[in-house]
Amino acid sequence: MDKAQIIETIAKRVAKELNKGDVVNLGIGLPTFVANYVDAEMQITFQSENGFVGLGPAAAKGEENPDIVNAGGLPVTILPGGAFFDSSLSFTIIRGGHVDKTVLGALQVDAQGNLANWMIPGKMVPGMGGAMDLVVGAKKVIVAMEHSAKGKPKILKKCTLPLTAASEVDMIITEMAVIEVTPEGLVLTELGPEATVEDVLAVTEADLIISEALK
Amino acid sequence: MDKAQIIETIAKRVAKELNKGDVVNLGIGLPTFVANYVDAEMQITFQSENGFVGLGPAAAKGEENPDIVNAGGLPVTILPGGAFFDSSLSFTIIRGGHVDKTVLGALQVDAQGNLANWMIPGKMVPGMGGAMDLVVGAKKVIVAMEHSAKGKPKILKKCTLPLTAASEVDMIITEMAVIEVTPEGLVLTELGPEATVEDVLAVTEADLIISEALK
Amino acid sequence: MVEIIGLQEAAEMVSDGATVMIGGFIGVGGPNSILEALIENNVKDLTIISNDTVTPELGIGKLVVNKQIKKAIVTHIGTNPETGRQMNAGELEVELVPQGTLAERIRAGGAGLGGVLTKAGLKTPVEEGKRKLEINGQDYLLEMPLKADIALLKASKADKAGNLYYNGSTRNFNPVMATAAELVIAEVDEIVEIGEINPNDVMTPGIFVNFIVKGGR
Amino acid sequence: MVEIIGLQEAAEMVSDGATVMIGGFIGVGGPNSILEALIENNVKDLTIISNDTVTPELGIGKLVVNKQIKKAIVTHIGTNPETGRQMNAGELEVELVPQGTLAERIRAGGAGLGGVLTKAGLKTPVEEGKRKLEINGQDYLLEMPLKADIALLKASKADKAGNLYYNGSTRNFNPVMATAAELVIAEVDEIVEIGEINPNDVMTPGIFVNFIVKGGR
Repeated sequence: MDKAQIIETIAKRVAKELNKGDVVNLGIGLPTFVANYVDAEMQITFQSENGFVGLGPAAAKGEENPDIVNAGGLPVTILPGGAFFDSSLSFTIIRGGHVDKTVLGALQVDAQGNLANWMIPGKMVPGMGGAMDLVVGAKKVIVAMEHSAKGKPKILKKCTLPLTAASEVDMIITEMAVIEVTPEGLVLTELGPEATVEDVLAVTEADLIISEALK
Repeated sequence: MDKAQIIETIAKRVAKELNKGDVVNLGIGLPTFVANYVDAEMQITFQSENGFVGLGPAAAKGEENPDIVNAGGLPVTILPGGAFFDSSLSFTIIRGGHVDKTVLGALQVDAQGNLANWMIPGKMVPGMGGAMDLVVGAKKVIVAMEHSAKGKPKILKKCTLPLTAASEVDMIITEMAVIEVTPEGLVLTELGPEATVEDVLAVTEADLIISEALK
Repeated sequence: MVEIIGLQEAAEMVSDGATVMIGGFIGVGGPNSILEALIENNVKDLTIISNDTVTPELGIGKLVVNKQIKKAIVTHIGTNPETGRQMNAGELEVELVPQGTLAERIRAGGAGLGGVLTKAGLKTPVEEGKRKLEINGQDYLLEMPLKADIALLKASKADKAGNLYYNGSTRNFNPVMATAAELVIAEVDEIVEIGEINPNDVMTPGIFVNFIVKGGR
Repeated sequence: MVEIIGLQEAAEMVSDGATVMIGGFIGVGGPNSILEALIENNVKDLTIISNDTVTPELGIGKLVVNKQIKKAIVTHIGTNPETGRQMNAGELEVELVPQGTLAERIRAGGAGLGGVLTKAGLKTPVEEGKRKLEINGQDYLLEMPLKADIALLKASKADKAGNLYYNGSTRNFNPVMATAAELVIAEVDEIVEIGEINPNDVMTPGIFVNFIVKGGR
């Protein structure tokens, strides 16, 4: 799969996890594409942590409103029925459990559902932005990412990078696999369109329980 | 003095304590009358803890708006430049030190600046409403009350009723006296129009330091 | 995904023994039509969280008179003598909370915070049985978050997405309560189309609201 | 009692070494004209409290490039590589704070609360050196209130009483910052007469605002 196919595969599969009426926060980057695969009758409300619900598509060229941007600072739109608010209410929504699903990328995720996605000490320290609040507060945390980084596993026995939060990840969706985080460990429940169980095991450091359906 | 004269005397004297541009919260009852003695050029902003700044006079008969009431539930008006908000912001203003002066009644006040004004155990328990937040949060706390209750002192060595707050009162204004709360104790700084030092001492249980100006 | 329902339907969502947040300040901004329906239903043993118990003739006050309330978590009961009478007679438990603390406890419940650190109530009966923390040399009371099974709110206007708008001093506790209950029902004076409330001016986003009822103003 | 002043006058109120809260989210809703004037003034050693350090070409980002900032308390520096470079070189101290925690710490500063109790940051580098509290069997971090000498805000509209109104997503940190600084200056796109902002729709009451500046949009 090329990059575009990987993104499409992951985003489409994440979209299936959303239920009618959900309030959803999509992280910057790959997770943003999930919105492309959600149809209107699902009545999903996207939350933008810089201060609104009802996040719509990117603004059309020439129709950008400099006062309406997403959490990445890009010009977007607000859908009918949406509402603007300040950072305090935005994180009341996020931390208070009013977001049904948050979808984020990861540098590493591990068998305990630990997530690392905000710094590589000495190399890259962008900061956590709203990620720590989102991961702690959202009812369901979905990590959406490429399965490995140039063949190097990102799904580990134990994260080695500083954590974003401990034991908060519920599900990992990659182009190769859908993995659920359970008290017994990581359970491989689905395979990507071109992947076999062996392919997945080869680029996953953490132990995987193979679900009955895949046996 | 009859009741009306007592109220007028106290309210007028409290009004003199307000500085240009102050944000002021007036308690229910006697303190409410202070507004009558403040002229517009003082640019005083009155805060109403149920949710607005710019509290104006009582609504005229027939012009009551059921959606605009003061903290006593009575129909009032909002002045130009005022703003409505919720209880959370209202008490951010109050607790956060954004009210310059709060004026409240008291059942008892003592030499340490302790205030009791919300309950008489077993007899009367109206509740504290916003008083505990106001007294803790306002920059200056002025107790405005009749000097004694039917001759029984209300300004005591030590409050016997449950406190509203400890050591928060800055000034006591009655029809007989103006008293400042200082680390050295209560200082009698002014006399009411018909009172002598001896009159005040006769109905005050707490020790009073008589200011130089009155000697 | 908000739904418009009737008063009786709304009232039926409140079960015996439920913990109910009720907006309003001495009845202003209170869901008084829903409360009338609750009186008809005669639901019992409620724990209510509200600013006050209004007057004996209105809203929460009538619930008190009708003995439907087991416990009241409020800031003030002075406007309803019946509340004081039942409290003194041991028929009704009353927890008195400073008004700013009540707002923050509800907000903490809705915002996922572990508690509230305030000076209000220090060295008063309010501090009894509570943890105190010294922070930078100053004492603070630790007050616990409040949540409810159901919040009964009143708004001036709702659009069909459930976005709420409050006029004047009716706002009071309604917006914080909208964040802190499992189920949120708003009685409104007016229901308008989506778009008629400017998204800048929405005071409670519709994501917090489950049901809207046209009230009786 | 709000006063309308010029950009340069506003900039002169920021002294060397001041702690400054600055509204905006990657520059949107940021007081970018006042920040330009600060760059001209070349005020030094600022501690800034803000969501982020924008981009090297705009607002706070330019202050970073111009080395006017000693310490930045922010949630994110990824949009401005110069911030990361100065941090790694030891030229600029950066305290990274989860975004919701930053909003609450500022709010606590403005609301007279002793601190914030949150789960965000538990078991991460954010918890280092901080008190943890167990409340009802769950751990929370105690995060300290933030206050500032001066807050530089951006609003879409101000009336002459200083009441502020924010369009779209420009609101972000501006309203909480308005409550937490000794001196509050708002840059605005438009100054209108009193009454032109409905008192229901005021987002920051004028009592919080000391000065208004007509900005450069």
